[in-house]
Amino acid sequence: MSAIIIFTSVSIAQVILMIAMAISSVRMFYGPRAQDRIIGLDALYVNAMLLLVTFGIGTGRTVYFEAALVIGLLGFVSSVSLAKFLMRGEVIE
Amino acid sequence: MIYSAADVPVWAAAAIAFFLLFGALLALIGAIGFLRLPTFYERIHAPTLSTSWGTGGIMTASILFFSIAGGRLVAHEILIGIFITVTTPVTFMLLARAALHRDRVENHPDVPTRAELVVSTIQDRASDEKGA
Amino acid sequence: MELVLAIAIGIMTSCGVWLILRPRTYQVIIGLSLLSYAVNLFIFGVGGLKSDEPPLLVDGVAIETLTDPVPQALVLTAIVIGFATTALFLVVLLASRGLTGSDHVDGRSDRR
Amino acid sequence: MIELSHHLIVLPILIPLITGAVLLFIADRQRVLKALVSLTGTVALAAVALLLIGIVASENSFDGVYLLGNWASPFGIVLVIDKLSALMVALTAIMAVPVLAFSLARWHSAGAHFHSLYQFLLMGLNGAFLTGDLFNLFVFFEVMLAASYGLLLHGSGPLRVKAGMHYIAVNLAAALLFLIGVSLIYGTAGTLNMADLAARIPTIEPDRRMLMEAGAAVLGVAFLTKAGMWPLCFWLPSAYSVAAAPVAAIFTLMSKVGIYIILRLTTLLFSEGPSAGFGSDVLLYGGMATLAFGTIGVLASQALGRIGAYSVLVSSGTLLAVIGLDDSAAISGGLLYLLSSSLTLGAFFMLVELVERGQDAGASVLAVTMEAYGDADDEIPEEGEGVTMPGTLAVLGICFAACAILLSGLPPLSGFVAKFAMLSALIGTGSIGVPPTAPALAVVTLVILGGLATLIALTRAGIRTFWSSIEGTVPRVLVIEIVPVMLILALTAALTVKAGPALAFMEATIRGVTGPQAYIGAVEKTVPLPSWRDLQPSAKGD
Amino acid sequence: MFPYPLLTIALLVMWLLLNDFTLGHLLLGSIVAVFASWGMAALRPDKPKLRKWYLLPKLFAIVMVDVIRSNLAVSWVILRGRTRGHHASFINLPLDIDDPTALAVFAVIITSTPGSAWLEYDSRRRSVLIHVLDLIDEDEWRDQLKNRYEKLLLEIFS
Amino acid sequence: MALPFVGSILIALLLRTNSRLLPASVAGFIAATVAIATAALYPFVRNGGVVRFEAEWLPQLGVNLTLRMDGFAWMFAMLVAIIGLMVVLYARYYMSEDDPVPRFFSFLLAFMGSMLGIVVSGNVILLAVFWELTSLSSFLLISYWHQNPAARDGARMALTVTATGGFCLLVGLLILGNIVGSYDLDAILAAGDQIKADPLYLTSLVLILLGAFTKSAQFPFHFWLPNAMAAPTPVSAYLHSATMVKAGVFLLVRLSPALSGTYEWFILVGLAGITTLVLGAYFAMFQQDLKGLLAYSTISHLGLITTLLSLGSPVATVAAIFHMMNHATFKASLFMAAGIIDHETGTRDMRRLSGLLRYLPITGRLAMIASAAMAGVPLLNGFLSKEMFFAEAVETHADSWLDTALPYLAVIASAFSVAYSLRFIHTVFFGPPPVDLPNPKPHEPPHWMRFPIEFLVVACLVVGIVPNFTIGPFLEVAAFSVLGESTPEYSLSIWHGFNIPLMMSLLALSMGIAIYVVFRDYFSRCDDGPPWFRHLRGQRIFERVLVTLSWRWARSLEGRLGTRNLQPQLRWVTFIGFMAALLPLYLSGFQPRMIAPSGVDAPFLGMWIVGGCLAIGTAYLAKYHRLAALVMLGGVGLIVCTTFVWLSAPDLAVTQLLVEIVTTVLILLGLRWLPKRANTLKDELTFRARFRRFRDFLLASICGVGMAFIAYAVMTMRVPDAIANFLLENAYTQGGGRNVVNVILVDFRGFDTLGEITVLGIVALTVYALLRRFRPASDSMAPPEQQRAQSVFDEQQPDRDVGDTVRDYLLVPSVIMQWLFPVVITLAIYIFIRGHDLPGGGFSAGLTMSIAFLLQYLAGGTRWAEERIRILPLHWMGSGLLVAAATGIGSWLLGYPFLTSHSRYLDLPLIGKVPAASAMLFDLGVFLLVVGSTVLILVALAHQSVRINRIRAIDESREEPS
Ligand code: NA
Ligand code: NA
Repeated sequence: MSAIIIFTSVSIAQVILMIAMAISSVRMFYGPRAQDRIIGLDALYVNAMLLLVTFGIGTGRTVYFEAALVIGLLGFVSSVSLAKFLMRGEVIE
Repeated sequence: MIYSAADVPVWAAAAIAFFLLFGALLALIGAIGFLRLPTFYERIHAPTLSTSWGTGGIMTASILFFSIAGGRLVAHEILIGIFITVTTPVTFMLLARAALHRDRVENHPDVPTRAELVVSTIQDRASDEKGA
Repeated sequence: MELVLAIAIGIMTSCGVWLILRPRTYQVIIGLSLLSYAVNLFIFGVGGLKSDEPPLLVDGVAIETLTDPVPQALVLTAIVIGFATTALFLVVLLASRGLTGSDHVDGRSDRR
Repeated sequence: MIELSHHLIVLPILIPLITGAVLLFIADRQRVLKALVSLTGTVALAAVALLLIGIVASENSFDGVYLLGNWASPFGIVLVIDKLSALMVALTAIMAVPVLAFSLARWHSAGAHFHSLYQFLLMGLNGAFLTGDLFNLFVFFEVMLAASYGLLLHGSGPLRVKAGMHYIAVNLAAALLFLIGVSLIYGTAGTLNMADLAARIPTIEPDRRMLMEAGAAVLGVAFLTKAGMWPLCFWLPSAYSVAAAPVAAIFTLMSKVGIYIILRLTTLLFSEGPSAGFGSDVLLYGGMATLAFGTIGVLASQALGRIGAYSVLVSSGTLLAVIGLDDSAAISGGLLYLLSSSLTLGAFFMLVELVERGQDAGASVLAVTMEAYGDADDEIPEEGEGVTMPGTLAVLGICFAACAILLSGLPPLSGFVAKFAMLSALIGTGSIGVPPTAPALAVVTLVILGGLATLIALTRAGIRTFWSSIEGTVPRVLVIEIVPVMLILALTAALTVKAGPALAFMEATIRGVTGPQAYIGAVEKTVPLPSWRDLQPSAKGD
Repeated sequence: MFPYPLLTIALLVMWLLLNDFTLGHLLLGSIVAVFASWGMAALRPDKPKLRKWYLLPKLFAIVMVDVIRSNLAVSWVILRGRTRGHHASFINLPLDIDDPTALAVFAVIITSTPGSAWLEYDSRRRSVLIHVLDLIDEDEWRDQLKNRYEKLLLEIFS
Repeated sequence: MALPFVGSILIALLLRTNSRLLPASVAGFIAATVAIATAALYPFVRNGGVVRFEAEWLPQLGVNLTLRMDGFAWMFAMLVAIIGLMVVLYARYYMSEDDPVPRFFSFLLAFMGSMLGIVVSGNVILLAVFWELTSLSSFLLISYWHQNPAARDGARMALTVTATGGFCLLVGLLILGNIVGSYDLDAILAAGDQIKADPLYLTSLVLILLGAFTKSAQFPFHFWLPNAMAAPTPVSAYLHSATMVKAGVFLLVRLSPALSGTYEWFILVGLAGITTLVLGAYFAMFQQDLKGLLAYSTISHLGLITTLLSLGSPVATVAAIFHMMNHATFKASLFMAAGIIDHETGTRDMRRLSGLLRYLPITGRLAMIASAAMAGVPLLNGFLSKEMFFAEAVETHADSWLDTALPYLAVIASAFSVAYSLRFIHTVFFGPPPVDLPNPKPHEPPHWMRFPIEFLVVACLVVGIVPNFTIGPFLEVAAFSVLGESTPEYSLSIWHGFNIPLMMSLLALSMGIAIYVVFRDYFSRCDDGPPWFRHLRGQRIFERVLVTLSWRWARSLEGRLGTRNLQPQLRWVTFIGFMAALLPLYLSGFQPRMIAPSGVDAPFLGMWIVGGCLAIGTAYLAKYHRLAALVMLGGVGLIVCTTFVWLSAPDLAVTQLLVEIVTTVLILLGLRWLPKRANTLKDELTFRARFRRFRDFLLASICGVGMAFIAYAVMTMRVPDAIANFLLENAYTQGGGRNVVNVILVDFRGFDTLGEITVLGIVALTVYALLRRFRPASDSMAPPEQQRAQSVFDEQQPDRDVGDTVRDYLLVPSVIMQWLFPVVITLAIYIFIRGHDLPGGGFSAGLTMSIAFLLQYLAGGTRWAEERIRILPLHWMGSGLLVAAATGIGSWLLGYPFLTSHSRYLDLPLIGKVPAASAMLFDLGVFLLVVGSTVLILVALAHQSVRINRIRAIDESREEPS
C-alpha cells in the first residue's frame, strides 16, 4: 500500500515537475529579455534538482543525491555569471 | 544501500506523498507565474515559490522517506534547502539590478530613477526622525 | 527509452552539424558543444539503457543486472576532453577575432 | 616480480610525461635550465627507444606486451611493442632530439611552455604507437592533438591562429567521429582491446558485425583525417606551412600516426576472417586521390613551406595507396618510405626556415608576433649569440639539394631506395610473370608523377631561393640550427647505405603484422602476475 | 588555528550530514572543517560582528513562517490570474544596518520570501529598493521589514 | 670506379682554396688513374670475357652493386676516362680565377663517376641510379654560372627533361624486371625472346626509349641540349657531346639484344632517329652561336646513331658503336676549339667572328680537321662510320616506307652536315679580320690547353687512316660483347671500291658544298634558328607547357580540389563520416532489430521534448542571440545531466553538471571579446546563400537521422560477453572499490585517465600561452557599454564616485559568495573522498574546487581575489601529473607493472578500518591537475580584462603627448 502511495505520488510529482521545466524553458526561448532567459535557466535548474530528488525517493537510493546537491550549491554559478555579464558586460573584472 | 518503499508505514507514506505533491505543485505554480506575469519585476517573484517551499516540501518528503525507511535520521537534504535558499537570491538580485539598469537607460516610465529614490529616502529619513 | 534517446541524439546531432557548418565562430563552438552532448549520449547508450541500476556494488544486488560501467567511464573521459577542447577552441576563436578583427571562421571581414 | 627491463615498454610514454611535468615547475625565465631538462628527457627517450628497437630486432621471443595495472588482457589496457611500434617510437625519438636542438636556437622562447608541450606531444605520439587498446588510442590521440594545437599556435600571429582554428575545428570533428567509432565497436563487440577485438570478429554474428564494421569505418575517417587523405586534408597544408619550423618538423610524424594506425588495424582486423579486405578500396583510391592532390599542390605552390606541406600529403597518399593495395612486399617498401620521408620532411621544414630567414618571409611571421604592448613577458631574443657558420649558403644549398633529391625520389638517396622498393614490389620482380594489376600501375604512375612534380617544384623554388636573389643576403644561421638538419640528412644517407638490412627489418616487421595471429597470440599469452591481493588473502574483503 | 569557530562547527555539521555520524567522520570532518575555515580566513572578509548569535534561531523561525505565508499568498495571486489583478510596486526603504553580512542576510530573507525582491542597495544613501508583487498597504510592509527583520538583525549583528 | 666520387668529395673539401691547380691536379690524377686501371682490365675483356664485381646492397629486391665490364663497357669506359682527362686538362686553363674552381672539378668528377657507373652497371636498376646521377651532375654543371639566367633555365630544363626520362626508364626497367624476374643485366640480355613475347613488352619498350631519347636528345626531346650550352665549354665538350648524351644510345646498344629486332623497335627508334638526324642537321645550319651549331650537330649525329640502332642488324650495331667513338673524338675537340675561340675573342656569335685563322693558326687547323671528320670527309674517322651508315641505309631491314625513305634522308642529312661544317670553318677562320670583338687581341692559348684538341684530332686522323691497326681490335671486342655469336664480318678499310655508299658520300659532299655556297649570305645574316621553325622554339614551348601545366592548371586544380576555408572542410568531414557509417550498413543490408522498447517513462519523454526544443532553439538563436543560445545550451546540458541520472550514471551526472557550469562561465568570459551583433541586419538571402543553407540543412538532417538510426540499432543490441562483466565482478575484490566506474577510471583504465588529465593540462598551457599574446580587436578595447554608462552615471551624481554602482551591486552577492568558499571546499573534499565507493572522484572534486576559486574571482574581481589567494596553477598541474605518475611507478618497487594498484584497510585506533588504496593517491593527482588546469584557464581568460586596462592606459599615455 505505502509502496503504491509513494510510487504514485512520486510519478505525479515527476510529471508536474516536468511540466514546470517545460514552462521554464518556454521563457528561455521567448525571453523577451536576457534576464527572463536566465531566470528560466535558473528555474530549470531548480526544477531539475527537485526532479532528481523525487527520482531518488522513487528508487530508494541515496546515490543520486550528489547530483542534486551539486545543483543546489553550484547551480547558481552559471546564472550568476550570466547575470553579471548582463550588468557589467564582463564576468570577472 | 537501497531503501524500499514497502518498509514505510502508510501514514508516513501519506505524509511523504503530501509533501511531495505540495512541493511539486508549488514549483508548477511558480513556473506558471513565471510564464504569465506581465513584467519582469513581477516575474522574478514566481520562481521563489519553487526555491522556497517547493524545495522545502520535496526535501521534507525525502528526509521523511529515507529516515523512516532506513530507520535512522538521514537529513542531508537540509543542506540542499539551505544552499538553494542562500544562492538563488544572489542570481535574482543581480538580474533585477541589471534589469533596473537597462530600464533606466531606456527611460522606462514605471521604474524609479535614482533621483526619485534619493528624494524619497530623504523624506523617509525625515519622517523617521520625526517619528522618533 | 531507446527510441526517445536515439531521437534526442539525432536532434542534437542535426543541430550541432548545422551549427558547425555556419560561418561564425561562436556558432561553431556552440555546435561543437551540442555535438559532444550527442556523442556523449551515444557512447553512453552503446552499453544499453537501464534505469536505476547504477554500477555501484551493493551487497545483495546481482552483478548481471547492473548497467555496463565501461561506456560510463569512456563518457567521463570524453566529457573531460570535450571540456578541454571547448576551452581551447574558445580561446583560439578569441585570438582569431583579436588578430583579424572578425569572428568569421576564415577571418574574413564582415559587412558590419 | 617482473624484470626491470620489462618496464622499458612504458618508458617512452612516462619519460616525456615526467619531463613535461617537471618543466612546469621551472619558471619561463630560466630558459637554460628548461632547455637542459627538456633535452635530457628527450635524449633519455631516444636512448630508451634505441634500446627497445635493439631488443625487438634481436630477440624474437621478446615479451612485448605490458599489462598496465597488472590486469589481464582484454580487461585492462595493454601496451604492445612489436617491430612496427618499436620502429615508430624509435623514429619519433630520433627525430625529437635534433628537432629540439634546433628549437633551442630561438623558437623555444617564442612563447610560453614550448618545452612542456613538446614533451607532451612526444608522449602522445609514443602512446599512440604503443597502445593496444582502442580507447586508450583515442586518449593518446587527444594528448598528441592537444599538444599539437599548442605547438601549432606557438609563436601566435594571424596566420597561425587562422590555420590553428581550422586545424582544431576539423580535428575536433574528427575526434567526435573517433568516439562514435570506438563506442560503436564496443557496443557491438564488447571489447576495446585490439587483439581481443581481432580474435572476436569471427565469432560475432552478422548483424552485429555489420554495425562493427560501420564503427570501424567511422573510426577510419578520424585516422584518415589525421593522415590527410583527400578530401579530409585541406587543413594540413595551411597548418604545416605556418607552424614554427621545429613544430612543423615534428608534425611530420603526426600524419604518420594516422598511417600507422590504419596499417595496424587493417592488418589486425581486416586481413583475414569474415571482414577481410574491408575498406581497402577506400584506402587505395583515397590514397591515389591524395597523392594526386598532393602532387598538384606541390606544383602549384611557390613557398617552400607549402611545398613541404603538400609533400606530406604526397607521402601520406603514397602510403595509403600502398596499404590499400595490400601487398606485403610493397608495404615493407612503404615502411622504408615512411621512415625516409618523415626524416626528410622533418629536415626540410627546419631547413626552409633557415633558408627563408634571409628572405624576410619567415621573419615576417615572427615580426607579427613581436607587436609589443608594454608587457614584455616573452620577447623573442634576436639571434646573434654564437658565431654564424662559414660557407652558410653552400651548406644550406647542399642540404636543400639533398632534400630535393630525397623528396623527389631521385637516386641514390633513401628516397629513391624506398620508392624503388615499393614500385619494385608493385610491378617488379616480386611477381614474376604475373602482370601488375591496373591499380598497381596507376599507383606507380602517380608515385612517379609525384616525384617529378616535386622535382620540378623544388628546382624552381631552389633556383629562386639560392641563385636568383640578387642582393644575396646570407641568412644568419647558428651551428645549433644547421647541425640537426645535417644530422637527420646523415640518417637518410645511412639508411641508403644500409638499405638492405633496413629493408630486411621492414620485411620482418610486416611479416609480424600480417596475419593477426602473432599479435593476438602475444597479447593473449601474457597473463598478469599473481595478484598482490591474492598473495595476501587477509587483505581481502572488508 | 580556529579563525571562525561558528563556521568551523557549521562545516563539521555539514560534513556529518553528508556522511555517517561515526567517530571517524567526526575526526575527519573536524580536520576538513578547520582546513576549509583557513580557506575562509585567507579571503580576509570583513569580519561580522556577531553578538547575539543565539537570536538566529528566532529569526529563522520567523522567516520560515513568513515564507510559508507568502508562498500561499503568491500562489493565490498567480492562480487568480489577470482577471482580478494585483498591485505590484517599488518600495524604497532606508536602512539602519550597514554590516555587510547583516545586509546579506536581510537581502536573502527578502528575496527568498516570495512576493518581495531586493533590487538595489545604495550605500551612499543607505537605502534599498524593494519590489513587492502585491502591495496592499505600503506602510504595513515597511513596518514588517523594519521591525520584524531589521530590528532583529541589528540586535544580532551589532 | 668509386674513385671519381671520392675525388669529388675530396675536392669539395678543398672548396675554400683559391688555387686552380690543386683541384685540377687531383681531378686529372683521378681521371688518369681511372684510364690506366680500365686499360689494365683489357686483357680480361679481350676474349669476350666479363669482369664482375658484386657488393650487397638490396639483395631482397635483386639489386646489388653489381659491376660488370665487358668489351663494350671497357671501350666506353676508356672513352669516358680519356676524354675526361683531356677535359680536365683543358678546363684547368679554361676556367678563370674568379670562378669557384673546386666546385667545378668536384661536379665534374661526380659526373665522371656516374657516367662510369652507367657503363659498368651489371644491374639495370643500378644503371638507372647512375643514369639519374648523370642528370643531377649535369644540372649542377650546366648551372655552374648560376648568376646567368640562361644557365639556370638551361640547367632546369635539362634536369626536367632528362630526369623525367630517367623516371620513365626506371619504370620501364621495372617492367623488364617483372617480365624476366631479375634486374641482372646478364639475365635480361639472355631473356630477349621472352621479353619480346610478353604483353608488357611494348609498354616497357616505350618507357625505356623515352629514357634513352631524352638523354640522347632525340626529337622531340632534343631542345634541352642547345640550351645546355650555357654551361662552361669543358662541360659541353665532355657531357653534351662525348659522354652523357651517349648514355641514351649506349643504353640502346646495351639492351638491343633484349629489345631490338621487332617491328615496334624499328618504327619507334627509327622514326625518332631519322627525324633527329635530319632536323638536327637542318637546324645546325642556321645557328649563329658556335656552340649552338655544335649542339644541333650533336643532336643530328645522335640521331644517326639511333637510326643505325633501329635497323637491328649486327653491322649497324657495330657501325653505331664505331660512330659513338668517332663522334666523341671530333665533337669534343670541336667544342674545345669553340671554347678557345670564345675564350680568346669573348664571343661565340658567328656573325661577329671572321678570319680568325691569322690569330689562331694552330687551333684553326685542328678545328678544320675535326670539322672535316664531322662532315664525313675521307681519311678521317667520321667518314668510316658514315660510310657504314650509308651501306646499312640502302639495305632493307623492315619493309616499310621508312625503310624506303632512309637512304634519301641519310644523304640529305649528310649534305646538311657538310654544309654546317663548312660554314663553321669558313665563317670563323676565313674572311676578313674581325671587327669590334669584345676581346680585340685574340691569340693562341697556352700549349697545354690546346693539347687535348691536338690529341683528339690526331686520334681522328689515325683512326681514319689506319682503322684496323687502331680502333679495329677494340671495336671487335666491343661488338662481340654486345652481339656475341652474331657478330658480323665487317671491314674497316677506307676503300671498298666505287659502291653505292661512296656515291652517296660524294653526293652528300657536293650537295653540302652547294648548299653552303648558295645560302652563304643568308646564313651569315639570318636570325638565330632555321626559317619556318624559328618561332617554334623548343625551349619556349617547353617553358610554356611547363608553366601551364605545373602552374596555371595546378593552381586552378588546387583551388578547385582543395579549399582554404573551414566550412567546406567541415562539410566534407561530416559528409564522409556519414557515408562511412552508412555505406557499410547499406552494402551489407543491415536491418536493426525491433526489440520491444523498454517502456517509455513519461518524465523521461518529457525531459527530451524539452531538451530537443532547447537544442533546436540553441541552433536557431546562436547567430544573433548569443547569450540566449548559451542559456539554452546550458538547458540542454542540464537535460543531459538528468538523463545520466535517469539511466543509472550518477557519476556522469555530477561531472556533466560541473563541466556545464565551468563551460558556461568560460564562454561568457570569451563573449566579452566578440563583436556585438544585432539582428537588425539580416543577411539578404541570395540564391547562393539559400542553396548553401539548404544543403547544410540537408546534411545536418541526414546526419541526425543516421546518428539516431545507428544509436537505436546499437542500443537495442545485446553483447553477451562484454568485458564489463569481468570488471563488475572484480572491481571490489581486485580493485578495492564499489563504484565500478571510478575503479575503471583509476585502476582498470587508469592509464586513460593519466592521458586524459594530461590533455587537460596541455590545453591549459596552450590557453595560457595563447592568451599571453592576446590582443583584442579594436572594437572590443573599450570597456563594455554597461560599464561606461554606469561610470557616467556615477560621475553625474554629486554624491557618488566612479565604481560605486558596481560596489553596491556586488555588495550582498560577494558576501554570500565569500561565505560559500569554505562550503564549496568542504564539498570538494567530500566528493573526492567518497569517489572510490560512491559517485564522485578526483575529477569532480577538482572541478568543484576550481569553482570555489572562480566564485571568489566573480565576487571580488581579479585583483581582490589574487591579493588574498595565491594560486600557482602550474605547480598544481605539475604536482598532479607527478603524483599520478609516481603512484604508477611506485608499483615497480613491488615488482608489478605501472599503475598496479594496492589497497588495504588500515586499522586505525578509534576509527576502525579505513580503506587506503594507492588508487586514491592517483586520484589525488587527478584532483590536483584538474584544479590547476581549470583555474589556469579561467584565470588566464579573466586576466584579459585586467590586462586590457593596462594596455588602454599605455595607449592613452602614448596618445597624450602627441
Ligand atoms: Na522573493
Ligand atoms: Na560623482
